[in-house]
Amino acid sequence: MDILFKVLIDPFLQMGAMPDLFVQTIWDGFVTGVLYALIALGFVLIFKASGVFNFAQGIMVVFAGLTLVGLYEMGLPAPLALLVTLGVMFVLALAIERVVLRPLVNQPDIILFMATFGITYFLIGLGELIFGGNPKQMITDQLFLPRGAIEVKMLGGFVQFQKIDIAAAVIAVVMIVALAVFFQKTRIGRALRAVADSHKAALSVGISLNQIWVIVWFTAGIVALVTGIMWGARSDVSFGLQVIALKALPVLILGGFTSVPGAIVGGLIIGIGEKLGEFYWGPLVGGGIESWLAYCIALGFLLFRPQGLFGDKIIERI
Amino acid sequence: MSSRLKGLGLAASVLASSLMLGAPQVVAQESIYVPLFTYRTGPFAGSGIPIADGMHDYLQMLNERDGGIGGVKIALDECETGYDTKKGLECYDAVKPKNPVMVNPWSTGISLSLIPKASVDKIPVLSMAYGLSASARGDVFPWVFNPPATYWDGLAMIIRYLGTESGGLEKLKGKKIGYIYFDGGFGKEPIPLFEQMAKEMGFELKLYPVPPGEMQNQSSQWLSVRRDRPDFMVMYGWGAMNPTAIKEAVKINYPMDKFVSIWWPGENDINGTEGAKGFKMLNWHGIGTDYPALKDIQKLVVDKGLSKSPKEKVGELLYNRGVYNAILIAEGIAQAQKITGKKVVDGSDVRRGLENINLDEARFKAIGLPAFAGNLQLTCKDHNGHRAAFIQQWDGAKWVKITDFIEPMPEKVKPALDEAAKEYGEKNAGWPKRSEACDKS
Amino acid sequence: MFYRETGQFKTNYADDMAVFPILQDRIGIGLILAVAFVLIPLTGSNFLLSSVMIPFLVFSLASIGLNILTGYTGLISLGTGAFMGVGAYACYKLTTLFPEVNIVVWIVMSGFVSALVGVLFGLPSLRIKGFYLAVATLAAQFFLQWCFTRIPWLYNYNTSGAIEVGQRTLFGIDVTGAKASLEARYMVLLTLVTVLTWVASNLMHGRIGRSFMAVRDMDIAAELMGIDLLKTKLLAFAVSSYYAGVAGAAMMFLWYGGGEANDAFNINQSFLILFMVIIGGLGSLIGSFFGAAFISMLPTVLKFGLPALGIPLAGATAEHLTYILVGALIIFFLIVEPHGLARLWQIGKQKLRMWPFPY
Amino acid sequence: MTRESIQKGEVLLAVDQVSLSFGGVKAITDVSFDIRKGEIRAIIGPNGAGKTSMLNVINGFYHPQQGKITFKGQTRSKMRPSVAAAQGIARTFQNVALFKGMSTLDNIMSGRTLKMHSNFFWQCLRHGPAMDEEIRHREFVEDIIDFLEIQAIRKVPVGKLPYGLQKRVELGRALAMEPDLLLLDEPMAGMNLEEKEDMSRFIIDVNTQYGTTIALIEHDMGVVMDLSDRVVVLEYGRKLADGTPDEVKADQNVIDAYLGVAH
Repeated sequence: MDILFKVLIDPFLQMGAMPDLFVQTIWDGFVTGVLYALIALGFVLIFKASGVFNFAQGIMVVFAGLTLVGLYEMGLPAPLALLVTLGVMFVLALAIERVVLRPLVNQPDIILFMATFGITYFLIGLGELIFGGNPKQMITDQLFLPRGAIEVKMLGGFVQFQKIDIAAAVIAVVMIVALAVFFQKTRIGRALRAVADSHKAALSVGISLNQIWVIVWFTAGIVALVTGIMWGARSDVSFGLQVIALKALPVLILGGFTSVPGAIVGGLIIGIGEKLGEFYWGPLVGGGIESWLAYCIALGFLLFRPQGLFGDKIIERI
Repeated sequence: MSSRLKGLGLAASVLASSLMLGAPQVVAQESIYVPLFTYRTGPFAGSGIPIADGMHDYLQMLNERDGGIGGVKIALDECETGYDTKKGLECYDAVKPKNPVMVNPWSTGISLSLIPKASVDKIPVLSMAYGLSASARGDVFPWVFNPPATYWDGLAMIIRYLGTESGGLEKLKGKKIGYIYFDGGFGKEPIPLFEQMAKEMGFELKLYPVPPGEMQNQSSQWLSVRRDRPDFMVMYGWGAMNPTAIKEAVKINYPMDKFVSIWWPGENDINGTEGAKGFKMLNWHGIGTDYPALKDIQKLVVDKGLSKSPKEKVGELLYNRGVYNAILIAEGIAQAQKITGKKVVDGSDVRRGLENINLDEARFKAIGLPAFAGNLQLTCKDHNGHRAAFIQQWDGAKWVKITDFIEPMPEKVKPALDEAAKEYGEKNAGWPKRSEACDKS
Repeated sequence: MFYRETGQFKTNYADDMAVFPILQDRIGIGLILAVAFVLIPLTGSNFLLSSVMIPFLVFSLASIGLNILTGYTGLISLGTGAFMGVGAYACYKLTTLFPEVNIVVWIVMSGFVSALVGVLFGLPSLRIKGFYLAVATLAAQFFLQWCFTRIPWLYNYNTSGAIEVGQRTLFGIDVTGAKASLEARYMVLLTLVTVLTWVASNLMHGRIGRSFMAVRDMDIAAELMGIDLLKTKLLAFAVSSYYAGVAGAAMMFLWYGGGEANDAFNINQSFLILFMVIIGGLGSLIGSFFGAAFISMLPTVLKFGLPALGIPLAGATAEHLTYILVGALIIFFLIVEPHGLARLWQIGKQKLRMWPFPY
Repeated sequence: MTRESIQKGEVLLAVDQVSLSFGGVKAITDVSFDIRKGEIRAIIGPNGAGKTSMLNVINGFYHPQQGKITFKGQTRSKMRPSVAAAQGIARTFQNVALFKGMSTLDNIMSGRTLKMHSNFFWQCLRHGPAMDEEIRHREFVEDIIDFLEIQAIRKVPVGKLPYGLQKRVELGRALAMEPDLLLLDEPMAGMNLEEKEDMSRFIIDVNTQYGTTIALIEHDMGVVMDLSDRVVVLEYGRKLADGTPDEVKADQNVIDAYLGVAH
């Protein structure tokens, strides 16, 4: 009975007893979720347009952040460093298209997946070789990102909103809106959607797949850079972030590999879910459950909806 | 098709070259081979790089200034472990045939795997203030050294300090102490002692484990801290865990002067974090370059481009930690030369040398590091010294020493050590009794 | 010109169904076994044994396991590392609880514990497919790894959470513990790998292997032919995890010799083994060996081989270059031959068979 | 229940008022017909008439919302495909569903899976009972290979075979199950005249030599009318007509809806 009480009732009592902490937990989960969603977003873009399960998205986040800070440390002014980093991400997209995707076109999914492992290794080595392996401080001030926190007194306590977290949420929203506009309104965006629906059909109306791939990978690179800046500002830019980037995977299975809204909603569910879980239920089993809770939440969802939250129901045909 | 065959050819040549590894070259006889296991890559590189530079530069400086130790050059060799046990073992196997006089694993994980091998291979393991705490017992672990203090000593010193802060150890009763730790071997080791002290002194212990993959995602741990409001926070962290924890602590407005860490954070981990002023940590050696030996390093090594370290990093906390490690290496070798009368010593000699380390004020002065650290004397029974350390505080730009040396609590630590050493022998069935004779010193 | 099957007629089905129907292949296998069992332990350096051969054998075993699941049955798993861990901890518990039973027996038995856990985490595979399943297996990876730290019973309440490998003997010779010679450990491991490879080959050539492949190639058709999908997939998880478990136990007891175990079975390990399987060749046992050789030896060879060849590289730079090179080689091999090194090997044999004619 | 209990000419399988829909789309509406032991039964109809869905219902792959299936006297509404297979229903597929990574021999051998029982232990050793069994079934499979005249491609991976041969291998795989009821989904689609003649010959031979009951979907009316004993016609998921080829040909509904339209 005692166990049942601790699992089923006590956490909710705690939530009620300290509502400010509850709000804080939700907010922290929300921000973490936004960042997971951003990583997942870059992934979804690539999966939609080129069918590649891009394992390298996580390392692209680190690589982009590292390049930015590294260039700044080498003496470039921040705006210039940002520009050059964008250039680097573009070159990266170009190189990936030319060296990896083009020769591997029409290969089975798992081979392309494997190739992105190759990219991951390559980028780890390259990033550390050029910029060194030590964690770096994100140049938040130079990028005009706010620091400090807003404390709101409420519910008999206080809730703290880090300005950088608010900025992260705002930037994420802006970016998602921008991407949506880009997809809906521009010629390239329409072409992208066409490619996502059917490669062959897109080819037949004269859309260049190679161009599309470069654009998509570059877009994913920009998303990675933004994610890298935001996460870097929260902790540090280091290769340790790579493991956190794996959290984008449960987000993806929750939201579906091809759904942008799915990535966002999935990110929020995972982010908030794991924070609540760790905070209220973690202590019951000794803590640290955050490392696997996200995957189990996703697994639970999958058992009921194997196609993800936003995927279409699969009708098997033969 | 031809490109396929090229691929095959490449694979074949790679395989062929792997077989050539059969015979690693033997280092010239007239030198002492000292391999340094370092990690300049991976998630812990931030801590690993300054340490690696410190160790390397000091020994290199001895080579440049004195022509080595006792007139014999030190053959320095770095092996990259990435803080990964598998790579560490690989490094060990690679250096073993070259007759190293000791190994410095620089990872608790690697140390744990090397401890059983040390006595068989006759290569001493020097795990400076990390590794297995129980290996302080020289009679059980003749080949393993972990001076100047164990993690248990570290904990005891922190608790003693928290006691002084609260106005006496007995005042800790009823207080709440939080322990945020790296959820691996190193962070977990102090827990039993911590729990025991909690029971004896009557304080409440709250555990906040940080899983290795979540080092940079600690907001839930710190939210829990905010909920539990511990009177003090104790941290055993490493790598990217440290800066993240400091940032998160600032975020929840945790009073930084109540936040005490074991000796592993460095300047990099805290520099630039607004609000981190007041953070405290344990340390046992000097910082800065105000020592003749460090000046020599700058002049003879760094300025000559023999170091990988940027000049401004020389003298930083973790750099000097590396230097301290190198001093132990050098002292071990020097003592071995003195005892055996040989110039080129081997692993067995250096084991004896390490057991006879006696770094007193005079000796520190003689090696150009006056008052760099407290005295350290090792014996064949005591491979650790259980030396005192002091608390230093971050003033926003640098570390400031704020206490004298704080003695650990041998009466608490020793029984735990004995128990652990006994258990180790039992679990590792067939653990050999010490057969190495003790030197009279 | 020596590689010809001309004149080797099969007069009964048993001969025709042999794993190596061609005489030259059988001679080749004999030679490889002779080198592995006799030449290497007699002449190989310690470094070759400890840092090249033993890791290679452990990883070969693990990749055979994953290949059975991913290559033969078409289920991608990212939890191999954790299943290896289950084997290691099971073996540790078993040998501390029953120290009188021979350690080799426990290494072999510990695989069954891992198989059981594998079946448990394989249950979702009926409903979840492809990459979705791969991500679901990550749940196994992280959950099990968490158990390895959070359940002190597993590591006998050791304060560091380390596995402590005591001294155990086989026929009076030390095979684990500090005093066990490299040669003894190598021979035990090699024997294990040889026997288990033979068993895997038997399984894959028979009814069970065919039903695995049927599920992989066309699961619906397989089901309509009477192959029970759930049973088959779970069996694949069981067999695969068994191999992973034995590999994990062997890794801790015959290679690492104890230490901080949970970190050794982390997510990177799972990825590495998946690399091995894909680079080596999905659905090919020999490919598992190629893949293990490629991924486990390559970094070692680059790190220690290049300096030995006179190319001076400092530790960290070498490490970075190794990463770059391994990444580039993965992509290179995928482009050259997406079906893995095993396919290259086959093509090579085919050429030899035709030689001197191009086709 | 046993094989002998149903005599030639008796009802082997009865479909009783079956309806199937996906979401709101009705694939089959209230269809009933039967298949008698020993006959060749054709199911025809225009594209989208629900023919393949009907086969999927029969072997348990789709679960109809309404209606019953009676096979060998046992009535069921829902069942797993593997159970249907165990009861003696085999089939081929509209788009070849062979195991592409396996050889012809292994593909056909996999049809024997249900008949192989040696335990896991012997499978691991591949000796003793496991090997005996393997050889026994290999002999059976070799007979099928001879029958279908595909000796030359025994060890070729089926992915590399031309379409016509793949269809033949697929038939072989279904035959290896020694089914009581063989469902053929467009066995001659995409074949040239010669291949069609071969396939027709095999179908008739299977029916006469082994006495296997066959239900087939086919678009080639000439083939259907020549081969089959009885024909059922579906349109938009409903049954339009049922009878001998001659009866169906004469049915006005069928002529209007189907045969009248050039196919």
